[in-house]
Amino acid sequence: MKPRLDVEICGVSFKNPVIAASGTFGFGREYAEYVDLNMLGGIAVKGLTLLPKKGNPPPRIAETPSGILNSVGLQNPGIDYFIEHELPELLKYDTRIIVNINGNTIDEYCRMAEKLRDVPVHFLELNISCPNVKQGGVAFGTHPDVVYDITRSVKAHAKQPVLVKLTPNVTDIKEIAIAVEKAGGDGISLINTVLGMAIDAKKRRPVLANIVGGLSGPAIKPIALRMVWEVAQVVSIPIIGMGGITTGEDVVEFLLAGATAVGVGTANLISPTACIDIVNQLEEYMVQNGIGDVNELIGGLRV
Amino acid sequence: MKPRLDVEICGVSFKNPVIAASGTFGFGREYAEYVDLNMLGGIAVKGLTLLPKKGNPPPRIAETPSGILNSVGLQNPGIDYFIEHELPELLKYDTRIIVNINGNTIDEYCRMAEKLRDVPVHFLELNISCPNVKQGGVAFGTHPDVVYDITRSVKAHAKQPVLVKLTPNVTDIKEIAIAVEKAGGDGISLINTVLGMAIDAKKRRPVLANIVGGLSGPAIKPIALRMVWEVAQVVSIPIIGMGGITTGEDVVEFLLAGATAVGVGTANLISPTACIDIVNQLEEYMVQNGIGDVNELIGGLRV
Amino acid sequence: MITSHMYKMAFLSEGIALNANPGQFVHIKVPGDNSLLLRRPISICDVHPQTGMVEIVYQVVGKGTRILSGMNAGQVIDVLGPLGKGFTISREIKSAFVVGGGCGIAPLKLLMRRLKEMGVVVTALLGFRSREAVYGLEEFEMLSDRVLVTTDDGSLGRKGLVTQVLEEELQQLLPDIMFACGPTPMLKVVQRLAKEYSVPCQMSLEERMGCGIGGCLVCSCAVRTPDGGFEYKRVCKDGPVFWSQEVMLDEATIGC
Amino acid sequence: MITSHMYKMAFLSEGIALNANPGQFVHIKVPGDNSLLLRRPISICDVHPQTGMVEIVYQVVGKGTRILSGMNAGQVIDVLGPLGKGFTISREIKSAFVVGGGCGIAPLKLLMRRLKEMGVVVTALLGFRSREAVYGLEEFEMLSDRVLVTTDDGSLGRKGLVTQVLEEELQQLLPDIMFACGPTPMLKVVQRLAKEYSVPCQMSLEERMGCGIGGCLVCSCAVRTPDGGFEYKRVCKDGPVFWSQEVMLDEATIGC
Ligand SMILES: Cc1cc2nc3c(=O)[nH]c(=O)nc-3n(C[C@H](O)[C@H](O)[C@H](O)COP(=O)(O)OP(=O)(O)OC[C@H]3O[C@@H](n4cnc5c(N)ncnc54)[C@H](O)[C@@H]3O)c2cc1C
Ligand SMILES: Cc1cc2nc3c(=O)[nH]c(=O)nc-3n(C[C@H](O)[C@H](O)[C@H](O)COP(=O)(O)OP(=O)(O)OC[C@H]3O[C@@H](n4cnc5c(N)ncnc54)[C@H](O)[C@@H]3O)c2cc1C
Ligand SMILES: Cc1cc2nc3c(=O)[nH]c(=O)nc-3n(C[C@H](O)[C@H](O)[C@H](O)COP(=O)(O)O)c2cc1C
Ligand SMILES: Cc1cc2nc3c(=O)[nH]c(=O)nc-3n(C[C@H](O)[C@H](O)[C@H](O)COP(=O)(O)O)c2cc1C
Ligand code: FES
Ligand code: FES
Repeated sequence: MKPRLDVEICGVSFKNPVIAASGTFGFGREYAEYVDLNMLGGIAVKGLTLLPKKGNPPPRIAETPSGILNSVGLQNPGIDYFIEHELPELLKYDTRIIVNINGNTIDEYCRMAEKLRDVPVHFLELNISCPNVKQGGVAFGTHPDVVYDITRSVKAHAKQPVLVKLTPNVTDIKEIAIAVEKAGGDGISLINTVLGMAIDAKKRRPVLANIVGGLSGPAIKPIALRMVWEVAQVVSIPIIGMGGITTGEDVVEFLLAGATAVGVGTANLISPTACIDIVNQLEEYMVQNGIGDVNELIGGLRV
Repeated sequence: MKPRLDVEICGVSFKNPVIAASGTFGFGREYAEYVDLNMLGGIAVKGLTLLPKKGNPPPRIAETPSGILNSVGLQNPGIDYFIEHELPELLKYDTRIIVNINGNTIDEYCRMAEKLRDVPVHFLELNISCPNVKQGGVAFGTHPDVVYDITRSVKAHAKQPVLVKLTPNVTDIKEIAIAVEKAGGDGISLINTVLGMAIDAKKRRPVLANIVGGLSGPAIKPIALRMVWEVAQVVSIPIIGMGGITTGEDVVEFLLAGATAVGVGTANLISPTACIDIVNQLEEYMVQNGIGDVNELIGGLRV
Repeated sequence: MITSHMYKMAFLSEGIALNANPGQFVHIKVPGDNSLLLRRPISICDVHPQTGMVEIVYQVVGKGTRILSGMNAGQVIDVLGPLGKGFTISREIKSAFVVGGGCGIAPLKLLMRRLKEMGVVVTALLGFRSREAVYGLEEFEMLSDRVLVTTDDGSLGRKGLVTQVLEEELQQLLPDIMFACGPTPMLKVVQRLAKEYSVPCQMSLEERMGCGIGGCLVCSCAVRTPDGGFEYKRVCKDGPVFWSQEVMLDEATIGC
Repeated sequence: MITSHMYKMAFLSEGIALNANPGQFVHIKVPGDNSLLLRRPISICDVHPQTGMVEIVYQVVGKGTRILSGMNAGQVIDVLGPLGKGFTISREIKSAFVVGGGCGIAPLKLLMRRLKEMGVVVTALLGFRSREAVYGLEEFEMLSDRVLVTTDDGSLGRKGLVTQVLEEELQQLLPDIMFACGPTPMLKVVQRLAKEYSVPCQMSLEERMGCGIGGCLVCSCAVRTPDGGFEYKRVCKDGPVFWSQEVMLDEATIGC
């Protein structure tokens, strides 16, 4: 018997719990050459801003042990361009679309939410955690009060359910997550990248032009799992867990820790078929372990 | 010409900047079978408490991508036993001795500092960052005010220079470091381990009996480098940088970022000769790059 | 490959071959994949001091052992050892039961060789999952006076658990000592039987390890203290072999 | 190994051999060591569509290329490609200068083969560090009408920089087009000369890459926009070959 892979988040059903994470999958188009996008649970598009954004100077990527650092700095064509030119392409596929939005002010987030009201996307994802922009960005995600305000404000403007994407660079992720829930946020995505730095010992320079960047990939999986676990103990809204997932077993670990779905980021940079490979491995794990429904795994850690 | 490897911290000279990090080198004795302890810059002994401590149940270690998680929980024979039975052995070697102390209350730290007043060790290292103890431990290291208080109180009781070892599990490492400096701390050790978790997908259980543990090893090197760099921008007391160092080039990276010396932890678990291998590689790097004095590297990052 | 999941590997190390005691282990760096940091502890199965050859037998359970099983003759391997405290064999011993389960049988070969050299009468009680998992029987037969095999499914020897046979044997005759190595559930029963029948018993434990040399305190096992409490000892340095009456085998201890 | 630091590797991939354009690259997963996540971009040096053989030439600079250089015949390798936008060769072109420096020479072989097939008169200007770093000269001589070699130390050909010779040649005769690949300092001079002498010029750039297929936006290079500003384009998808007048080569761009 084929196991059931579908999960539900805020009343929206996903064919499987695997979502391409924001910033690592473009607007899907480049990946369509390699995989059938219809097979993905969902796609979180590249982080958008109100106006187009150039991003940071290169080099923007460094390799670290079992991880990578990036400092893209939210390069994107702006939300209007996205709605007009990129989204129509994406809408040809039968998958859930999550629009990752980024602002310098609370007002910018709200204006983007307004622009998306009548657009057929499934979720907004408030990125209040990007470490690569100077203004706003990570600062938003580190104070529970600010997180509460931004979530509440955007909720007042948004038509779609709102996921809030949290930064791991905080002392207590639980209080931030609680603020999201109290403010009416519909779900939590975590984790974004961990602030890090790489140095070229030979050139005696930082590898990244931006000096610091965001660490992602398997190296951060233990941190991500811990945060998903911590947050799952204190909120009841769904969690999209991410950070270092490269295999189906990794997905199982995040679901056990309490995530309802997962994001796959860095793995897409290693192999364009990563998301689909992971879905297949998840199904294989379920068959081998006699699990008929993926929902049985969610929060199923035995402690 | 043999390059100069010696560095000075608070007036104490180290023959080289490589220090075995606390908890990964026992009290040195086990390693003496494999390496000449006289060749180490220094040894930070296993974390001590006022009374003996059992530690956490096993399993206490998990392997993660390019990292490990541990949840030893400060198992140690207590400070009195250390002074009486372990220290005399260590004193046979010509290396700097750093005593890592851990308390449940500020008073406990002070009492340990008192006990060490007339004992010939070179530094106290206040571990206010161990994630594996319930009371105190990491909580101490996350609030600048508490960090200030504990540093100031211990300074009033200590005879030796006091290093404060910081946890990376905070929103802003800079404000914590500034608190140490303001309170009269003599130096900063960073980073301790990053809170993480590993799950066994087959058994559907956490790998560690303690559920969560401290992540160390190459996986966290980018985080450690970033924090050393950030802290070096805001304080002028010396920094002992650590987190994921396994090679001589890694040491160079930490020195460039602003550390005066480094700690080597997890690498000792991989190879008992790690510290010495690293000293040799550092020397080789200096020869190859025409650097006559290791002090030239400290803070020498070109940005 | 000696069974579908068990592999045998031999490597040259004079130091280990000359100095190994039964029950000691080697700590092996997994070659190639730098994302796997930790060494893997594997018991010394047998040594040939003349040639410097060391034999290990291991089960493929995860990434590390999978990579080891793909190594080719001639490759170099980074091994620390011999490590730990092995079995203690006193001169007074005349008869012994050697109890092994599954991959816990590996360290018993060298033990039985030494017992034989010392003229001890040895009964080997070996438990396997099924016929396919059985290995090394001829050697064990050569090295002991009697070999009793059980399999969970009865496909070879007696059907059932090795500890059932052990209990029957203890009812017949009490040896001077017992030595045991195997999964925790087996060790628990052996521990109980040793107590009930008052036979001294040494057992080899497993725990996840870091350094393997006693420095990091991660490989703990609970050992009773005179005051009725317990303390954590290091499996790598104080063990892996402990006296059965001192160790506390609780849920937290992982099996092989 | 073809020089002390340069290695040649050939592998079978019909897809790549049949579809590759000069200037395109392959994205190679480093085998074995899972701590190295990223693929390595390497230019396609030559292809043999009949056999499906693809040739690459690379310098050992770090961990990834070191591991590649230790691979043995018969091993399987995980390669994505052909990727990127290669050199554009229009039918109108009659003469071309091909300028290469150091390991930037690799992608020029297939380019010259195609130019030759189209009957273009090609002058190859190749710069090396020294005689020991020179490779593939015979092939370049077969594939072009004239080969001018420079070495930094004068140990082969002219002493000096390849761009000095380029300037002299431009003073003699202007080709319809120039193609260049090499370290950034070289490209900067080529860019300036192309402008001064008004010769259209395509150059192949390098940047650290993630996905290699245009999805992650890490491999940026600054390209002039009509409004006098610039935008970041993707070296992996919009390049690696760009027109010299559009790219801005600043310090941040890393060389080979
Ligand atoms: C003293 C001692 C002797 C041993 N002798 C043998 C032997 O002779 N033959 C044999 O097949 N196995 C033996 N084991 C178990 C063997 O160490 C593990 O099966 C092996 O480490 C698994 O590695 P892996 O990479 O394949 O598994 P993974 O699960 O990928 O390993 C992940 C981590 O967990 C550790 N680990 C996993 N299982 C165990 C375990 N059972 N015990 C300790 N650490 C574990 C690994 O060492 C590694 O650090 C022994 C263990 C100990 C402690
Ligand atoms: C389009 C393109 C074509 C290339 N063609 C060739 C070629 O034909 N022959 C050749 O020798 N080299 C070529 N390079 C450079 C080659 O990619 C690097 O030398 C190689 O990635 C270094 O890997 P490493 O693991 O040995 O080095 P490390 O320094 O250990 O690599 C660390 C990381 O930095 C990246 N990196 C390091 N140097 C470079 C670089 N110069 N360009 C891009 N990424 C880099 C690596 O890919 C890796 O992600 C090309 C680069 C690009 C972008
Ligand atoms: C190159 C790159 C670009 C990213 N851009 C964004 C972004 O625009 N918005 C966002 O919310 N997260 C962004 N992220 C973070 C990822 O979505 C994800 O949260 C993080 O990388 C952890 O998952 P991973 O380890 O699977 O990559 C980016 C990550 C990478 C590697
Ligand atoms: C097994 C283990 C035990 C540790 N015990 C202590 C300790 O007792 N006191 C302390 O301050 N740090 C302790 N640490 C932290 C290390 O000293 C070091 O700060 C950390 O591991 C980062 O360095 P590394 O990546 O080189 O291991 C321990 C780390 C490990 C791995
Ligand atoms: S493994 Fe380090 S003390 Fe046993
Ligand atoms: S490497 Fe991902 S866009 Fe170029």
